[in-house]
Amino acid sequence: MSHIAKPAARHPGQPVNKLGFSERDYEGGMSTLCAGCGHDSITAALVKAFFELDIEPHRVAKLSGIGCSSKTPAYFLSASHGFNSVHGRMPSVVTGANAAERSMAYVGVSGDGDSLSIGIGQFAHAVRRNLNMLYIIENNGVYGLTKGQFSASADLGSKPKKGAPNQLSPIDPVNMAISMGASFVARSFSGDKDQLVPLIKAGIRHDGFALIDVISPCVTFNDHDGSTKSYQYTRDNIVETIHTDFVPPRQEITVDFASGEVTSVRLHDGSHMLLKKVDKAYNADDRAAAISYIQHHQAEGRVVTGLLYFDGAEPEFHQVSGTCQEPLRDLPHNELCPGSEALAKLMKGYR
Amino acid sequence: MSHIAKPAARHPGQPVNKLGFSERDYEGGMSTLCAGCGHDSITAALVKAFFELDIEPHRVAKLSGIGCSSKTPAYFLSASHGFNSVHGRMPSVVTGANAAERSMAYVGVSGDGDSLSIGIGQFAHAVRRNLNMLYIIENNGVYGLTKGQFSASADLGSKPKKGAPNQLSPIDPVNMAISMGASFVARSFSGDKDQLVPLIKAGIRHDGFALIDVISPCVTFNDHDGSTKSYQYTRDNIVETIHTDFVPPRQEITVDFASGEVTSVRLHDGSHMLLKKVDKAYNADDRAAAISYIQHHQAEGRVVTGLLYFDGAEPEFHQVSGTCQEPLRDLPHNELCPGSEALAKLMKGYR
Amino acid sequence: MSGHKVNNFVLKMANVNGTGSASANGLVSKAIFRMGVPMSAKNFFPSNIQGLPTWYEIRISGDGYRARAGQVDVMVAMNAQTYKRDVAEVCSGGYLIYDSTWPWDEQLSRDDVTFIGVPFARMASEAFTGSRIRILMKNVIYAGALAALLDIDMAVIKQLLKDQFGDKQHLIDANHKAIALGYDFAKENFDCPLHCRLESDSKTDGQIVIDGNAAAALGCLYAGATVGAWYPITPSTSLMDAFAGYCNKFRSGDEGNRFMIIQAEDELAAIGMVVGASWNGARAFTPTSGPGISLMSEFIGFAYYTEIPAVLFDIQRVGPSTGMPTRTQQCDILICAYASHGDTQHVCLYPANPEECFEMAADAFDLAERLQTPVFVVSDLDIGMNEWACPEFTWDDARRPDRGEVLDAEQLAAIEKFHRYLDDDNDGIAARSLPGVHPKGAYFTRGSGHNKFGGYTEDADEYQEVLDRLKFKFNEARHRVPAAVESGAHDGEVGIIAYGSSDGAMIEALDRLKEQGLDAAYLRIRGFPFGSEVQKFIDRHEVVFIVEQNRDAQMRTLLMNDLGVRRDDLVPLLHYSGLPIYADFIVQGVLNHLQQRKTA
Amino acid sequence: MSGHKVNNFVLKMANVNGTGSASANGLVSKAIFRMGVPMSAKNFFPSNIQGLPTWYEIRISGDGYRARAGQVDVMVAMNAQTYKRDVAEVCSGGYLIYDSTWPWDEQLSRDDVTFIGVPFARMASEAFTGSRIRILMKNVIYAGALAALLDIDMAVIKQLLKDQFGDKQHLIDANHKAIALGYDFAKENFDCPLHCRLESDSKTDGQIVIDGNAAAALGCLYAGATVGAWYPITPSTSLMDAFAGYCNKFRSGDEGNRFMIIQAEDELAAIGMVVGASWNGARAFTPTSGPGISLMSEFIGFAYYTEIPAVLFDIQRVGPSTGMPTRTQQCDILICAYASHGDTQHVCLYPANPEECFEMAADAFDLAERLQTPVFVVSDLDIGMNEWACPEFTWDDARRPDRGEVLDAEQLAAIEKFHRYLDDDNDGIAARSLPGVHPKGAYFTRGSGHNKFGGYTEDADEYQEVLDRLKFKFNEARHRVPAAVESGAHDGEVGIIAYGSSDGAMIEALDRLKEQGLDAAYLRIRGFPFGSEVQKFIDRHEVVFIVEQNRDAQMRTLLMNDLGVRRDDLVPLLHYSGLPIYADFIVQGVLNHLQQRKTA
Ligand SMILES: Cc1ncc(C[n+]2csc(CCOP(=O)(O)OP(=O)(O)O)c2C)c(N)n1
Ligand SMILES: Cc1ncc(C[n+]2csc(CCOP(=O)(O)OP(=O)(O)O)c2C)c(N)n1
Ligand code: SF4
Ligand code: SF4
Ligand SMILES: [Mg+2]
Ligand SMILES: [Mg+2]
Repeated sequence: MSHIAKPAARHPGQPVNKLGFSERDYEGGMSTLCAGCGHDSITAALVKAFFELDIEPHRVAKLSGIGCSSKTPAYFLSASHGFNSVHGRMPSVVTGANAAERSMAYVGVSGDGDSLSIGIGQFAHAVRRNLNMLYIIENNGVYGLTKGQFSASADLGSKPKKGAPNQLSPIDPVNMAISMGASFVARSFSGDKDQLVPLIKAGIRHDGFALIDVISPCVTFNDHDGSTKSYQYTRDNIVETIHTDFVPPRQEITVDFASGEVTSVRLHDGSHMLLKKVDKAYNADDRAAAISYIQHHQAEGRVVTGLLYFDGAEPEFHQVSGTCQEPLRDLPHNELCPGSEALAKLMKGYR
Repeated sequence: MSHIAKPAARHPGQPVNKLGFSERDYEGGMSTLCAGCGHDSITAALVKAFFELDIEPHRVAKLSGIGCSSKTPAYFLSASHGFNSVHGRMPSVVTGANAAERSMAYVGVSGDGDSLSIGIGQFAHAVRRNLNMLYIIENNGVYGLTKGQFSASADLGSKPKKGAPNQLSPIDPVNMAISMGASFVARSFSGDKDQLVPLIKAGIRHDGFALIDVISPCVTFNDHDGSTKSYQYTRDNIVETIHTDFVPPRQEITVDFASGEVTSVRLHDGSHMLLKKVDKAYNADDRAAAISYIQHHQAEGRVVTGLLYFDGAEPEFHQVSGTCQEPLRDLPHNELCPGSEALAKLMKGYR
Repeated sequence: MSGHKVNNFVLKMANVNGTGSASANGLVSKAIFRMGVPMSAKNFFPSNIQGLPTWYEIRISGDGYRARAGQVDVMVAMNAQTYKRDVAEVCSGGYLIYDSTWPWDEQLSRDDVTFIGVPFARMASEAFTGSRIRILMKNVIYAGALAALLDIDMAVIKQLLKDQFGDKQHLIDANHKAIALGYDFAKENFDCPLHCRLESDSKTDGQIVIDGNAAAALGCLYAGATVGAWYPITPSTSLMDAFAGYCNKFRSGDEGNRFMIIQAEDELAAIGMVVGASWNGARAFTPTSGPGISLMSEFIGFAYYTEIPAVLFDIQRVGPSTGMPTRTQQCDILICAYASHGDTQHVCLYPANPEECFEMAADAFDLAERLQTPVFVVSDLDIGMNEWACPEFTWDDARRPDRGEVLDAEQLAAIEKFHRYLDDDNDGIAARSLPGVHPKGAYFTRGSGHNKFGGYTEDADEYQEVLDRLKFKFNEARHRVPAAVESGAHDGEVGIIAYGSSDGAMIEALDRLKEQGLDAAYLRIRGFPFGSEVQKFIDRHEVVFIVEQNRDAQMRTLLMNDLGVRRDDLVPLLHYSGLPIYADFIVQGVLNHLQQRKTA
Repeated sequence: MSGHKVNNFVLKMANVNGTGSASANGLVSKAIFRMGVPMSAKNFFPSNIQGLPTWYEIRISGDGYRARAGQVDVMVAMNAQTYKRDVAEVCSGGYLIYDSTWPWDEQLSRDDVTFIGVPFARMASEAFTGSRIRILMKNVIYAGALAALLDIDMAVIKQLLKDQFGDKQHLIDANHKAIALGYDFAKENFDCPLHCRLESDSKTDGQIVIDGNAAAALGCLYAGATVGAWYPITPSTSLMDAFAGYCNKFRSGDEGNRFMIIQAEDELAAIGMVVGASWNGARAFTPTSGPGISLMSEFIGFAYYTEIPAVLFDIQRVGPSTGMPTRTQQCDILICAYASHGDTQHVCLYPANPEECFEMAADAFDLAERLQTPVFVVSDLDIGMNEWACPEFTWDDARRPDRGEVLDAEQLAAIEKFHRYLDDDNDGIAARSLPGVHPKGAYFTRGSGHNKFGGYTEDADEYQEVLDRLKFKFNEARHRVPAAVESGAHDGEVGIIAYGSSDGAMIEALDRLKEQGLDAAYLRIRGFPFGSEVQKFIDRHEVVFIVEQNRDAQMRTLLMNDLGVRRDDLVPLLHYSGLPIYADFIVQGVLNHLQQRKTA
């Protein structure tokens, strides 16, 4: 049923991917975010990742809620299907969309406000269902679009531009996702494209729920001294655990496994993740240990990044549901409607 | 403003508490739950705890959402103020009620459906605010009132009465609460009154959010073989960490602290919790360790009970907000309305 | 009661819930039905699981009336807690059957009612062992006694037990034994049959007994719905249970399930899932009740504005708020029509019985996809959860789903450029594309301001242009929803409008009014917005009543708003106690009003 | 433009948001106001934070008209992205001031408009260092140029800067310098003042400039509201910001805060908190906008049924769905009146300007507590976020909050037994008790079926009794809400009904119509349910128009439903582009309709 997308126009000299698309073909409309907003860097990382993944843009659906972060699907992959839902409710829309068509790639973009206050329930339950999607939280500790109120991810003691420091415990989406059974959980930083791009690629290729919580400073409302989500603070306090490289299917893996610090994980489509331990003590396959590690660092103000938990064996949404391989929306009517004879027979049971 | 409640009728021979009330005075209407329902045992524990706490019933507000569990406030403390709100939204109502009147005792009763699916957001944010209340989840792994569907607390592999075993990861309210900054987190079992009653008393006296997740079997829909929330399963797999005793203010503490396995914690009103370590390795003051301990046991099908986390120093809702001591609703009008002169002065600023 | 009531009386069982009475009661009603005698059965159950009073009322009507009769001829009083009101409810000349294991409180007796004592509990405990089985069998024993007292065909009962228990011979045996105990006791001790009794007939040939929720589920199955998302809520839960049952039967196989049922975390998520699935080209639906509609409001407005199909079943229960979850009303008429903030309007269908639940469920998907908008099937507890006798459903194999204006890959390839909200053919509907089908079909869906090309806008004119088309589209919908159906008198002065589950009572009321000399016309509304037939009906009659099962005459508001009818030109007859409306309420209401008019 | 326009023209600034233009624009408008010349200012801003076009429009009207004029006399075009539309918007004979640092594109010029080039950017970069300061000062320079061009009193400007910056002398100096730069440049290069210019007057004596949200917040403060719960949403956010500011000023002290503001996790929680706090005796409120009301629907129905006071501010924005969050409409009239499933009805107040926001905010608490029900203050973005000149607010120190029927400890002690829903005095209202006050006051609040004693019920009659009283109570509310106010002709044939922010345009339209020989009457609705004066007004006029800022004539629906008016007896004039309505829209609408009537 689906068609191979043909790049609209050649850009001579520009590198193209296996499908013949240039990076431009994965770009979107002009951003209307503030100059310097972390979200724009994540947008750029998404463009790069999708380009490198050799995905036909129209086979991607990009969905979001409401917020500055949630606007970004308009700024990447113009040739994909976009969906700007209501505040905090993107996960349910992806759930339905994925139920209808399991073969497309789904990327959801959300904010810390969108996912941790109004949308925390839908976020938690999408995790629980191991919905096959990449879920990006563009985490800036504030509600950008409504002008800088603290969000639920604001750290204890973080200072606002004016007023008193935040006194409520933060809700950490990474912690939540790991403890609620997510199969792929990472944290990154909008300023670290090298780390982010391979994570996005692996997240898309992972068969199940992949969360990347990306610290993404809000230059207008939360990038000052005393903020714990500023560029400066994040750069100063980052602790990388495991660095991920993504190797597409059938591409040779040229890495030295000798040292024992690099492992390779095969994803369902035949691609590989190469996991390089930056902190040798870190294990990405023990939920409790991961949480404990992250919490201990957090208590000291450090931001733990990298692939924090991974389980490639957990059955995703459709596997759990036992759905057929063919996307439900493509099933012909005669496979759905039992017809008049079956009905007549059924009616006998109601006598 | 408040009055001392006088017991309605003496029941000669029945023991009375310091206020002269008998246990009867803390009872409620006839339960309409199924015979044998775990929830009724929790009701009984609440009656006992409030009786022993010497609380005037009318100074207690008992609130709930919707569900079999949420019906129970009608079955205890008839002389208290009851509030059966809408499904999953009890926490917000308590938040408002507590904002208006900080000196009363608030007990919220909820179910696993009420708190972990529709109400998970409000639950999480009540935790985050360290709202001064006792929050009881009567956890049976199913939606009792709508006839037995699995809830989000259903364990992986738990079998329903008919159909396929649950394949989704459970959401553990204890884990959530600990990781989101709750100051008092416990788990208990409806069948273990000895454990439950002191926990309820301490939870009420604790200045901040106290969660008790009580495994409370649903005899009608989830008490069969293969269920992991049945009476039998729970009894067989219980692991107690720390047993709590509650000692009212000014009462002598007669315990041998020599062995080092009992510690005493003073609560704000001068009462004490005596914490007896059943598992010597358990520490109730380390969030990450607690989560790790619980998760490891859970992975092996064991139900960890007792006081699992405690932090008496965390500022509660009103402390964080800097509210005055006098309940807001009792402030006289002249302390609230700045009056005409102030207004006239203020108006100058708007020229 | 004067004279014999053959195939024409009301039998009511008073039980305690959770005691397994449902199967004994179902046995009795099904047996009557299989004897060829029209019947319908209503359950009055409490909002709890076990231990409270519950009633099962069987209306046996040779004339085929399906509404509640408003009186009881034979009461089986199995619940001592409710003896008093159960006795009071029996009509003069009627019967009350009670458990004589314990002595009857003479204070409760009445002269004009015959009391029939059968020692059910004692018989059960003598004949069976085990407390659960004794409780269950006590019920079957009274079914047996009723068989004797009412002259129910024992062969039919036996066949029913066989159908029900299949090869579980020990269950069949136990039930036979219990039936026989009751039957024999009654035969020996009383003058059987009573004045109220049954006689075999053939009036239920070609009929079935089904509840509206199962019927709606079947409609969804036949319409090709593949995604169902829901959050449990009485009285809609059984719709999804039934859908799951049908899917397991007809859509499971080695290659996996050809459906996906998602138990959502709440109603906000359930409707979000429906919106997501419909956007992506599946037929998707959610069943819920009033509180769910309130919670779904934001998303409903989103679907209206972004023009995404969605099918919602509102199985109405008593509001406001949690209200009485196990009682019936038609109180969500307004919210279904206008749910959400901003200027929104929604297409609604109003089934009157299970057969229409089946049809309208299927129609709803066609309408939602054709009109690209949410469509509500506004049913209620009475239709949804009670057992109605109705004609066997049929399906036209030539029928194909109307998927609306959806451009396929070929069409997309052929056009210059795709614009999501451009209405090329001036029918108010803009063609849509499905994600992933063709590169040219990509577009951006947003609930924020958008222009006809699908682009984001904050421009006044561009915004307004889309909003005006939506209004135009809605207006066109009136030609597509099921038309109102008229019956009764053709040239009278009095017209009565009703809809949904009031139909049964209306049909009966029309007959009664006729007996009293009033030949009224009856218009049953089946869809919103309204067709011109509704306006014509109102214009044609001097007095027009509107019968509703809510307090505020909500359908009247829609009529005012949509047709311009003046409020006081419609006389409301409002029944909103939570019990289903009955004919006499309407008859009295009509006659009283006409009387007042005359004297005024 | 023919002749001089003294104190009577429209000045509009076209900027890019996030460039600090707001303070320069505010300086200009405030200066005009302080010169004693009536003005009102409207912001047209995008739904983003930085980098998109934004406009600030100052209506200078010696006659005191506060509505949008619908045309522009002097445009300060600081945003090259929008030059084209900005030029087009200037009326013939008007002026366009642009930044001549860069050459003007002659293609954009018009013969009938005077173009005034000032090298703002160059001047700013020559005079100041640092990129941020240069951007800010560019704006102040144009304020200086305007001072010269429009003859704004420099002394007033200086005083304003002093008031604003207090002892921050370096800021005052920088601003003075920038002002002088613009002023001097204009004086040297152009013939100052222009035909559009200002002249000191005293018409704003006793007036203030304030936005409706701040005014409403002040009303909450004065009413003694202590608990505010909210979830941020444009355009309501500034209401809570203002309330926080006032509380910090007036209600903080050593003994702690005499208020609690809770930033909720979403709107469902915000309204839950309000319900909880009100139940417990505090005055509590939540400000929100359309999407919030949709989400609050379930709880609103709960509060209606359980009879818990609640005050909601709906600062309406453009719907449906997310719509245009920074544009204005009156599109939540229906949802506010009927929010939630089941039979529900809600009291609404419709402020027309900041002074009424102040008053009605205070009234809303009295009504909510008196009637024990949710009360909506239905404002909009135009009122809430724009700067209006209005009479100074006053407060009567003798005014005491009406806390409604609340039994205190003494009263509770004195009565036999307290029953929550017993209406002793037949006013439809049952006395309540507050938790914790007295043992006898304990009762159980539930959204499920309850009887007049407050007990749980599934009994038809008991349920209905309470529901009927609620209807009665609502009906009584019509005597308590603010009455509609009438103005204009007393004995004409034409009546016009409007409400809320349409008032400014209406007042102006009436004058214009009079100039054209039509002396119309004007009724401004201020509350729902409606008082008898509304019915009388409609009856008295042959033609009645209803002016609304929504697509579906939502207030007309309420009028039909509540008063029995026939739809087609009200001629709707509907403006729903998202921009505030203006007089000419009404004038043309009225005249066109009357013309058509004549010829028809
Ligand atoms: C129902 C609803 N409530 C409130 C809003 C207003 N609103 C828009 S975005 C937003 C917060 C966004 O915060 P976040 O998700 O962190 O995104 P950011 O702007 O920080 O990227 C809010 C409260 C809304 N659009 N809808
Ligand atoms: C908005 C809304 N949706 C659905 C329901 C139906 N409902 C009532 S109780 C319940 C689940 C209760 O489960 P739980 O909280 O676990 O309580 P239990 O009965 O198991 O004690 C549901 C879904 C409702 N009352 N309101
Ligand atoms: S306000 Fe903050 S989050 Fe929003 S666009 Fe600007 S920098 Fe980014
Ligand atoms: S259904 Fe389950 S939870 Fe509900 S009352 Fe019965 S046993 Fe308890
Ligand atoms: Mg954010
Ligand atoms: Mg439960």
